[in-house]
Parts: sequence; C-alpha cells; structure tokens
Amino acid sequence: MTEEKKPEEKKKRKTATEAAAKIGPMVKAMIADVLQARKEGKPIAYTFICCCYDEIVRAMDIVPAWTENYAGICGAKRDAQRFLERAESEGFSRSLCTYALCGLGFDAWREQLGEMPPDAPWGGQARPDVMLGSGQILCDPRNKWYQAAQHYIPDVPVYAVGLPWPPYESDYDYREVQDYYVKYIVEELRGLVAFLERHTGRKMDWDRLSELVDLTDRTWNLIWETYELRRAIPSPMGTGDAMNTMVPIVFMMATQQAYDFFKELNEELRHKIANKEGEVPDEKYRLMWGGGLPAWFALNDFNYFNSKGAVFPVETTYRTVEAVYNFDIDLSKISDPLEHIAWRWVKFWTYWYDKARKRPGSHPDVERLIQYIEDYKIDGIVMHEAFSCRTWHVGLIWQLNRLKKIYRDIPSLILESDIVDISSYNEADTRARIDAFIDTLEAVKSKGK
Amino acid sequence: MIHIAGVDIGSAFSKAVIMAENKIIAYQVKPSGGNYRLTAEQVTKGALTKAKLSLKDIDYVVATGYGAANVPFSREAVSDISCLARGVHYLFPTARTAIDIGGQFTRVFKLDKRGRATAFLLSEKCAAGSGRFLQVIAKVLQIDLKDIGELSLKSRNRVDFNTGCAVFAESEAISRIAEGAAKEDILAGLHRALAAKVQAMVERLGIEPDCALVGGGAKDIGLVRSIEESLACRLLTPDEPQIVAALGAALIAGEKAAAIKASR
Amino acid sequence: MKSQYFAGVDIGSTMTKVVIMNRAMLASVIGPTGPEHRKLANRVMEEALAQASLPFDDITYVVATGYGRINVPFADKQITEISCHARGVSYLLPRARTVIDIGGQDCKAIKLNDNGRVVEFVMNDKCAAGTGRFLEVAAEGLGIKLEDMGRLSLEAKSKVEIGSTCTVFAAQEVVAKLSEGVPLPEIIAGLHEAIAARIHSMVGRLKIEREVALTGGGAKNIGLVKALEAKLGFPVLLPPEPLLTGAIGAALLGKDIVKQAAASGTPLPRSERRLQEVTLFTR
Amino acid sequence: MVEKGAGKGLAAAERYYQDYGCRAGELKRQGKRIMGYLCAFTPVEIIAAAGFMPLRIKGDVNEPITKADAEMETIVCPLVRSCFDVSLKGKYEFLDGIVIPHACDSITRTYDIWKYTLNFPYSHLINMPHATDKPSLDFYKAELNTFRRSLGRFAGREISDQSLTQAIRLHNQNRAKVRELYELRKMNPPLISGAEVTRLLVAAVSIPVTEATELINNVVEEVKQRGKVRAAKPARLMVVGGQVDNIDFIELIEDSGAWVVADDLCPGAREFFSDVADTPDPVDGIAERYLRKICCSRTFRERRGSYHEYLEQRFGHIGRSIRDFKVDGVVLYIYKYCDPYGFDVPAMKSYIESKGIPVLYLEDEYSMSTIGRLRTRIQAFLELLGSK
Ligand SMILES: Nc1ncnc2c1ncn2[C@@H]1O[C@H](COP(=O)(O)OP(=O)(O)O)[C@@H](O)[C@H]1O
Ligand SMILES: Nc1ncnc2c1ncn2[C@@H]1O[C@H](COP(=O)(O)OP(=O)(O)O)[C@@H](O)[C@H]1O
Ligand code: SF4
Ligand code: SF4
Ligand code: SF4
Repeated sequence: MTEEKKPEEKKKRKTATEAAAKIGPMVKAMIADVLQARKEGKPIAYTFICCCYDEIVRAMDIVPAWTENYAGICGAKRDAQRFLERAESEGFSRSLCTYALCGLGFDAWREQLGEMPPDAPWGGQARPDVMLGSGQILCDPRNKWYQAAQHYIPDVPVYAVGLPWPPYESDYDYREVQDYYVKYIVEELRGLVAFLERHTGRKMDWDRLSELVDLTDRTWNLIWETYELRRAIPSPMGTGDAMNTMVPIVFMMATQQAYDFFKELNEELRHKIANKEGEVPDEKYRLMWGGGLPAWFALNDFNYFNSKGAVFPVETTYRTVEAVYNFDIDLSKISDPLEHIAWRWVKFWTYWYDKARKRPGSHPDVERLIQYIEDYKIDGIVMHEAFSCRTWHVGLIWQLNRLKKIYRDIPSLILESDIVDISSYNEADTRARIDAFIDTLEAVKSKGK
Repeated sequence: MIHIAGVDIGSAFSKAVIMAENKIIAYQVKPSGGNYRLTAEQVTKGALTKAKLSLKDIDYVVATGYGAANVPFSREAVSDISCLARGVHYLFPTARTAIDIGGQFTRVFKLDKRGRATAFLLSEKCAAGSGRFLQVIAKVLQIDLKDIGELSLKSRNRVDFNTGCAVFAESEAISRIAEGAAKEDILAGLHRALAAKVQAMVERLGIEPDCALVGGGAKDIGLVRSIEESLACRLLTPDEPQIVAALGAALIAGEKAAAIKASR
Repeated sequence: MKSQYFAGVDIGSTMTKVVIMNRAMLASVIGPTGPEHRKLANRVMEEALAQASLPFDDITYVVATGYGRINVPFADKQITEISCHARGVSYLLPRARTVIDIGGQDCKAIKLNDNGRVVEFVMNDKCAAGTGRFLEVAAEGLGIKLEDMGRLSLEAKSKVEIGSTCTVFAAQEVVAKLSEGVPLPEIIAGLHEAIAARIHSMVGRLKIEREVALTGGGAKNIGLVKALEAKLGFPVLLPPEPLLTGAIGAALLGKDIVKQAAASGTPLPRSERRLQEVTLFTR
Repeated sequence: MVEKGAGKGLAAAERYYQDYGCRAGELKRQGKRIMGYLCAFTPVEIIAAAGFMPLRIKGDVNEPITKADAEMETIVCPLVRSCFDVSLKGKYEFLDGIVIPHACDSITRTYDIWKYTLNFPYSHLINMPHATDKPSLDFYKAELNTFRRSLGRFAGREISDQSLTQAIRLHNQNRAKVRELYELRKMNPPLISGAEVTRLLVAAVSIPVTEATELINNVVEEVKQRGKVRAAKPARLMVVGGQVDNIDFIELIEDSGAWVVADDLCPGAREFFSDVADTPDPVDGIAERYLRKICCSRTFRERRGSYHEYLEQRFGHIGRSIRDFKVDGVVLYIYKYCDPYGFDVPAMKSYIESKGIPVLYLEDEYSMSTIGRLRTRIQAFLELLGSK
C-alpha cells in the first residue's frame, strides 16, 4: 500500500490558553517514552482510558500505551486512513470503533513487517507486554479490541477487568446494590494486580499505590475546581482547549505532572478572569459541547465557532472527574487503596442520580446537561455523533428530546462525522450547518427583545 | 423608495426576487447551469428587467444558497435556513415548521413567530434524499419535471422501490418500465420513498402546526400529497415555492437597508 | 467426434456480451443492455453465431452470467459473474491472483488460488459511487464520450478534488468546475482519482495479492487504470478486451462442465436452442 | 411457505410467525401479563417464574424505519433499530414491561431510549459482566437477585424457589425438544429446512414455553413422517452470526441451491443448546448458564493455553456443529454496527478455515432490499464450494 500524496498535515490549531498549547509536546513525549521503554525492556501495557486502574499501573511502574490516544493522533494528523483500510482488509467492518480499527490495522501491519509501518506518526506504537481490557459496561471494544489484537500478537496476554456501575433505575436506589458492585470491582482489581505481577515480573508497592490514590483524589479536586472557573463571563477557556487539557486527565492521571499541569492552568485561568480575557474578544454565544468525542481531524471547527463569537465554557466529554469532597461518602476514610478506587468509581458514575431523582422524568445524563446549562449560562448545545462509537454517541437525540420535555427548548446542533475516519467529514457542509446554527442562536437569543 | 433584492443560487435552480415596500415586484427563476457567476447575473438581470429597474437602483442585495459566494454584487451572504425561515414567515405567518425540498438537500426547520429559524435538520449527503432524485427519474421516464406530480396522482398500483441510491433507482425504474409498469405507478413509488425520508426527519425534529412545504419539491403535487399522507397533516404551499429562500434574502436585505437608513 | 462449441452470454447492467469458443475464440459481440434493447441478448447471440458461421444447434453448451443471467431462456446454466470473471482471468492472465472487476452497477474484487479458483470475494452494489455508472453519469454531464475519458485525463497536469462522493452530486460538481474554467483533463483526472479511491478502499477488504488483473468496462479507461495503479503502488494486468472477460469465463466454465459430465458419464440437460426474447432482469 | 399436507405444527408456526405476538396479545386479553425482552441473555426463567409470559421482541425486515430515527441514532445494530421502530409504532403496546440484559453496546446504549420513550409500566436492565471468573459469577448472581426482587415487587409477590425450579424445568424441556429437532437436520438431505427451523424457533419465543414445547414436538412428529421426500442439494451450510429473527435470509440461501443445516444464531443453537443445571439455589444454575454456557462473542472467555487452544475455547461449538451436521461451508452473517461479532470476524474466519471449511462473510443491514442484493454473493459462494 502506498500513499501517493503525503497526508495533508493540518495547520496547528490556535489555543486560547498557554497551558493547552503545551499539550502537543507532552503527548509526543509520552509516545516517545513508550518507545524508549520498549528499548529498555520496561514492561508496556496497552490500556484504555476511564478504566480506573491508572494508579495500579503507575504504582507498579508499568508503562501505559494508550491505544485510543495513538489512534487519535493518527486521526489528528490525518493519517489514519491507511491503518483503517488495513484493518478492513483483515476483515473488520468499517462500522466498528475506528480507534480500534486504526490500532488493529497498525498492529497487524507492524507485526507483519517486524518493524514500525513506514512513516508511522510520531515513531509508532510499541508492541506491548500485556493488554488491559475491561469487561462491561463502558463499551464493547474495551473487551473485544485487545482480544482481536491477539490475533496478531498471540503471545501477549489480555486481562479484562470487570468494571460495572449500578444502572439508574426507577424502582430501586443504587445504594441498595452498591456494596456488591464495590466488592466485585475490588476483587477484579486484585485480579489485575496478580495478573500484572505474574506477567511483568513487577511487584505491587502498596504504599506507593496509596500515595498515588491520594494524589489522584487531589488531582480530581483540582481539575474540578479549575474547570469550574470557566463559568466566568467572558469564559477564559473553551472546549477546543479542553480537547487538549483532557490529556493529563485521561492519560496522565496519578502522576505529579498531571497535578502540576492543572495547578498552572488554574493560575492562568484566574489571571485571565481577573483581566476579563475571554476565549474570544467579543463573546456572543455560550455553547456547551453536550456529547460526543470530537472529530480529531477537524478541531479547527472550534476556531470557526470562535470566529462567530461562540465560546464553549463547558463540555461533558472527557469531564471524567468530580470533586471527591462532593461525594456522599468520605473517601479519605477508606484506607484500602483498591477499595478506595472502587468507591470513587461507583460514586463518580452515580454522581447525578440523586439530583435526577428529584426532577420527574429526568435522567442523570440529562440532569447534568441542565445543571451545566444553568451553571455556565449556556445558550445552545452542540453535540457530535461519531458513527463508529456507540458508547458516547447513542442517546444524544434522546437526551435532547428529554431535555426539551422536562426543562426547556434550547437550540441544539448535532454534527455527524467520526473520531478518526476523515472520509465521513465534509468541511463545507459542516460549516454551512454551523452558520445556520448560529442564525438560530441569534433568533432565539433576540426573542425576548 | 427602497428597492431590495434577494438572490438564491441553488444547486439546481437560481432565483432572484426584487421587492419594494415589503411587496414582491418581480422575480425570476432559471436553471443554475454550470457557471454560477454568470447565472447570478442573468437571473438578477431578468428580474430587474421585469421590474424595469437596473442594479444601481437596488439599495441592498443579499445572496444565499449553494453558490452564494458567486454573487459579486451582493452586500452579504446569509445562510439558507435563515432566508427560508424569513420567506416562509412572510408567506405564512402561522407556520411553525417548514420543509424545504431543494436540489441537493432536504431541510426541515422550526421557526418562531418572527420568522427566525430556531431548530433545523439537514438530510444526508446522498441524492436519494433530495429533489435531484426526482429530476433524475423524470429524465429517464422522459416526462417533464412539471408533469410528474399530476401524473403520479393518477397511480392506482404503486410500485414500491427498495433501492436507496438515486442512480440505481434510475436503472430500477428503467427495468420496471420494461416489465410493463406504468410511469405513474413508478412515480408514486418514488414519491413514497422520498416522503418516507422526509417523514423521518420531520419526526425527529418534531412537528408543530402549521407546517409549510417549500422549495422546488413543493411544485410536485404528487410529492406534496405523499408527504401529507405520511405526516397525516395538511401542508401550506405557496404558489411559487421555489423563490422562498430568495424572498427571505430580499426581506433580510430590506431590514439591513432600513437599519442603514435609520442610522444615517 | 464432432467438434464442440461453447457460448458465454454475459448480460451486464450496461452491456451485453457474447462469445463463442471451441479451442479458441470464434466470435465475440458486445452490445448495450437496456429497456430499449430488450431483445438484444438474442440479437447479440444471433450476431455472434453469424460471426462464427454456426447454427445455434451446434452450440454444445450455453452459460449465462451477469446481472441479467436468470432471464436467459436459451442458457443451459447460470453462473455468477464472480466465478466467470475468475475463470476468464485465470485463462487470459494465469499469473493473476486478484481480479478487480469494474462493471456498470457494481464493483468486485476476487481472490484466486494457484488453480484459478475463487477463494474469496467482496462486492459493492449499494451506492453508484465507485462503479462504471459514476463515470457514465459524469461523462454525460461533461458532454464527452466515455471512450475519450481515459485519454483526455492523461493530458492533465494536475487534478481537481471532487468533494462529493455521491455520483449525482459529483456530476453536478464537475459541470460547475468546467464552467469555472477548470481544464477538462484536470476534471476528469479528478474524477478518476475519486473513483479509484473508492474502489481501492473497497478492494482493501481483501488482502490484495499480486498480480492484479483489471476487468470489466472500467478497465477500458486508461485514466482510471493509472489512477488505480497509483493507489495500489504497482502495475496491473489487463486482458485484451476487458469487457469480454466474464463471457469468456462463462464459455470456459461451460466447457469444464461438459468435460466433467463426459468423464463421469452423466447426461447434461440442455435448453431448447431457440433464440427467445430475454426479459429484463430484476434483482 | 408451508408445504402441502403440513399439519398443525408447521402451519401453526407459520401463523405465529406471520402474525408475530398474536398469541401474547390473546393471552393479554385473558388477563395474562406479558414481559418483552431483547436478546438471548435475558433469563426468561425468572420472568416466567414471576408469572409473566416472556416475549422476545422481534423486528421486521419489510417495514421501513420511519419512527425510530426521531429518537435513536442510526449507528446502532439495524435489528435493534427495527425492533424499536416497530415498538414505537405500537406493535407491542400490550407489554407490561421490558427487560434488557447488558448484551452489547447496541442494546445497552439504547436502554434508556427504550425505557423513556415507550413508557412501559416496568423496565429493568440486567448488568451482566463480560468476564466469567468467580468474582464475575458472584456479581452476576447478585444482579440476578436484584432483578428477581425488582420483578417480584412489580408482580406483587416474591418469586419463590419452587416457581423458579419449575420454570427452569419447563425451559430445559423446551430446549431438549429443540435439540431433538436439530437431530433431524443431521440427515442428508435434512428432514427439515433451515427456513422452517428458524420460523419455528421465532414462533416459539413468542408463545408460552409449554405451548412452544408442544409446538416443536408437533413439528418433530410431522417432519418425521416426511421420510426422504426432500430434494438433495449440493451444499450443506451453517449460518453464524448475531440475532436473526426472520427467515428471509435463510430462505434466500435455500432458494439458491443449498440447505441450511446448522446455525450459531439466536434464536437458534446459541439459545437452545445449553441447559440450566439443577442447583440447590436455582439462581446459581441460571447464572452459570447465561454467563458461562451460552457461547456468544459478547462474553469474554479467559484464555487458557496457546492462542490456538484459545480459538478452540471461543469457537469450539462452531467446530463441533460443522462436524456433527456435516457442514460444507459457513456463512458469517453479521449486522453492521454489531461490535461483539464484528471484532470476532478475522479470528472466527481463520478458525473455521483451519477446519478446511470455506467462509462467506456478509455484512447486512436488516432490510429486505439488502437481502436481495446478497443473492449473487451467495450463488458465487455456492459455486466456489462446488468447484472445490
Ligand atoms: N416544475 C416542477 N415540478 C416538480 N418539481 C420541480 C419543478 N421544478 C423544480 N422541481 C424540483 O425542485 C428541485 C429543485 O428545487 P430548488 O428549491 O430550486 O433547489 P435548489 O435551491 O437546491 O436549486 C429539483 O430537484 C426538482 O426535483
Ligand atoms: N470504451 C470504454 N471506455 C471507457 N469506459 C467504458 C468503455 N466501455 C464501457 N465502459 C464502462 O464500462 C461500464 C460497463 O462495464 P461492464 O463490465 O460491461 O458492466 P456490466 O457488466 O455491469 O454491464 C460502463 O459503465 C462504462 O463506465
Ligand atoms: S468508548 Fe467509543 S471510541 Fe472509545 S474505545 Fe469504546 S467504542 Fe471506541
Ligand atoms: S447511493 Fe446513489 S444517490 Fe446516494 S450517494 Fe451513492 S450514488 Fe449518490
Ligand atoms: S446482532 Fe450484534 S449488535 Fe445486534 S443485538 Fe446482537 S450482538 Fe447486539
């Protein structure tokens, strides 16, 4: 397979904050670290975000290779097509998660060559020693992707950690079931530690784990507080930047670096707020990115929104932390680190349940939208339906319908394309839709006048 | 007196509307052809001639549509949705939902009592969901576009179509004709297929009465009836549905011109 | 022993092709398929018989293939285009391991083993983008002859990007480009690029093995062939008359069948050798 | 089509299939309560034990989707979309509730849409783990007990062990009957066609379990009378995939000149080939069956041994069917957007091919129009089998 024209590298997106601009090099270094680890023989684990085992991996000094991240990089560099096609020629349907397809295509290719595919973005993704999937309930690719990858790297063992959270049901409270959820997760995490010890030769340092668990709690609190600063008018930072600052949240949790990053960002935002410096000079519309992973190859669309005076003070995507002091239990009292992690996990996912219960016909996901609309003074909602991932992209229409029913009619726009498959995207069309949406915002906004 | 113009360079047809004192004094519709810039000039000139005016008499021109960038003499380009909403509102002040079936897209939108679009949906990028689909079929059936509506209403024995692709629908239509199917039955089937796509969009947006149908597709009475049937409601259709976006553009031009005048 | 003759009748969505063979090809006729050409399959057959100077009765076995294969009353057997193209290619270009057939309404990729047998195939027939129809519609829009497209595109110094994947909209887009003054060759080259990309990604669903043979009407278009070669990164093989590949394969499969039957002594049912009208196909 | 002379077995199945849910509607009018569910992972025993008739929600390949898109994205399994669309159109209005297991993303991610849009009096999501280790089994059992309590509350009475044991017994009998039926497919030519089997099994999940057992029994008796009247066809195929609740695809294959003699589908072998063991706590047996015994791509099997052995662990049941039913070729029939099966395609394909059996992989969209389009591919596959 040859690419006759070099994939057109996209112009660098302008960020509003200095902190966000630092992310690119950080990610590049992260990829380089994995490649370096491979050279030095340090154990490498393929891992997924949002699986709450960050501290475990870090405490055992295992190098995480975030496979979703690497696929996202290929997408952002507009160089994913060849890996997607490769996966398709292996027999994977193009309708499956394109992160997974990109990763599988890459793995198949790397294994066939015995070296990195030609011109692999940022040096490529190193072969792992173990793969940490997760069973239930976030998404199917979390347990199928690595299993499928074994077809190309059959010697690399996979572990699937069971990580459920209680569903939101009308006829019982999640507290009735949370104990057995926590118990299960703890046992699964224990199983993970044993698996890692068995396959990497590393031993768990339980004291270090406790420290990292504490660091993570503090980081969560700090992130939450930092993001809350974006309520300011004008808002100092938008979702475009947040698609960068998600990196320390989802790929660097349980490291001092992540904590320090948010410390800096926090200061920068405070400074901007004091000076009334907004994401755009003249803020006209405050929008919420209300669902969906971004189209990584089209982050410039955020700048296009900005050019129309629209800002994004808040997003639901990648806001995978809450302030732990807002939970209804005192996490600091839970000394067993695994139990601590399990409770934090369950409390995070059930965080909006009580609020939702108070409003008839509500649902936690919708309740969160309502809360953000009010807290961040939101005029409209933008969502992105990426065709290849069901987890974050099914239920968007329904959430908007529900919102309308139980709260109010708020302008909304659902963009359709994909996370890395650029063939699903058409810039002219997308911008035409954005233009029309801005018009509807204007219409609704001026209604009262 | 202020004269204003709206120019809509659509994917299939271009339209120009000239207004004065909130009334349409002339309009022109012509196929967009290949050269948008040229078409824009011609269609505007055509309308101006009818109005016995020339371009310099016009205070403000707003362009819209697929080829809006090709109207060098316009002061500004405005999105189709906004223009359509304004046009629909002018014609039918009670309309709260509108469907526009154009050459390239089908649009469904809601509008408020001032004629502003407050929500909208666009069809996917496939000819199977647009007016273009009917043009293609009209051509193979060798029927004039303007006759397909009436003809389709005569159908007693609809042929159901199961293809999604406009190009394949074309060859399927050919096969059906060869098998002896009547043209009206084929048209009725195609109208039904398109109406189903429109219905799905309308249901997603949620219909609020009254509902208007505009765009070239509204000239096709067969399609209008078919959509009415699937939505189970009456649709408001203007006499000249194709110029609604141009009309809206002219109305917006009027507001701008008035604003300028006021500020002087 | 009386010599044996085999006919292959390929009723495609756009073209009807008939060949008559014994050891070599005795006749080949190509005509259009379409509603106006309902009786054409028999007429093409008639013409082929005339060319070979044979009465219909002398034809030992008739195999029909293609989109309209089910409706050929005078065929002894129907076989899919996939098997026929494979057989045709393995005869004409024995080195080929992958066949890409670009027909009027579909596009397929077929993998062959060393004996020329089909081991795997993929097919697109959902959307006209990526099929011969795409080029037909575009050629019509541009007002040029299909046959000239390939040659014209080779004159291009660069190629325009066609944004629309939809055949209908692409046709519209190219007309607009033309009137904007973009040189014709560059537009056509852009079209070839677009369709080649589509085909390449479809074919990608098979692990392509060299050599690759290109058949069907699309293979007659040198511009498209070059664009596909650029995507693949190596040259492809072309049969002398790409349109006939399926019909040749059909005739050869007929021969195989007769041979096998003779070897096992089973009698072969034969249809009446009467040229009847071929009714139009529906899928 | 029902063959001439078919008695009340096949004819009844045809009726239940054509007018799907008619028996449930009838029972509803007589005061019986009906519980709808999606997917073979719903523990129907618990539903039955609570006094409800479980009804598997079925889609309709002939019905274009017009309502669903207003509430549900189009990027989910087309079968699930169709099920939802016909539900929205009032097909299952008589249901007292729905039970949805955590089977795959398409099902789980749409749970809230089902629940909030259709407003059934009862709804429940069973949170089923992917892993099968001991902690997962314990957790699953706890989830089943939560469901048992919840449904008991809705039913107005606790679900007793006896009623559970009874329901288990009836369902096991039913499954045994289906296996007896499958024996008739082992002959060459098979005594019963694939389309007939699928039609019967679809009918069977729409009526009370005892009636279903009787229905299947009638069919078995009827079919046995056939002797050797069926035509020999050159190929014996097996269809492997997700949910197939219509016969059109199977019919298409059989019209093209092959018999479908085996399957790994649901409803089909996947749903009927394993039983619930008799355990002191009946929920133990149920948990064990659904989590560990049902062979489906959604469940993560822990690897033991080499990768080769792992494929055997995951797909051994397919290999056994190939052998037992003397299968010549396998059709992998998988819906677009089906994550569990989609990711298994390369491994499954190489496993089956390693047995010397050719595979045809088809991705479909659950619509009559696309089914027609598959004809050429199936014929070509049969030619490929014939020339081997
Ligand atoms: N006289 C007519 N009768 C029926 N349909 C028509 C007629 N004129 C135009 N149409 C339909 O309207 C479509 C064009 O609509 P229009 O609103 O002008 O689109 P656009 O603005 O994209 O150019 C054509 O594709 C055709 O289907
Ligand atoms: N001389 C030619 N030059 C370029 N393209 C051609 C030529 N003749 C036929 N074609 C292309 O071949 C297609 C028909 O190919 P064919 O293999 O006969 O398809 P089918 O079997 O479906 O009829 C047409 O759509 C057209 O694009
Ligand atoms: S959540 Fe979505 S994008 Fe992420 S791995 Fe799962 S399917 Fe892919
Ligand atoms: S399916 Fe047909 S109409 Fe739709 S995009 Fe493809 S070519 Fe165009
Ligand atoms: S067929 Fe696949 S996607 Fe559809 S319900 Fe079954 S497992 Fe889920």
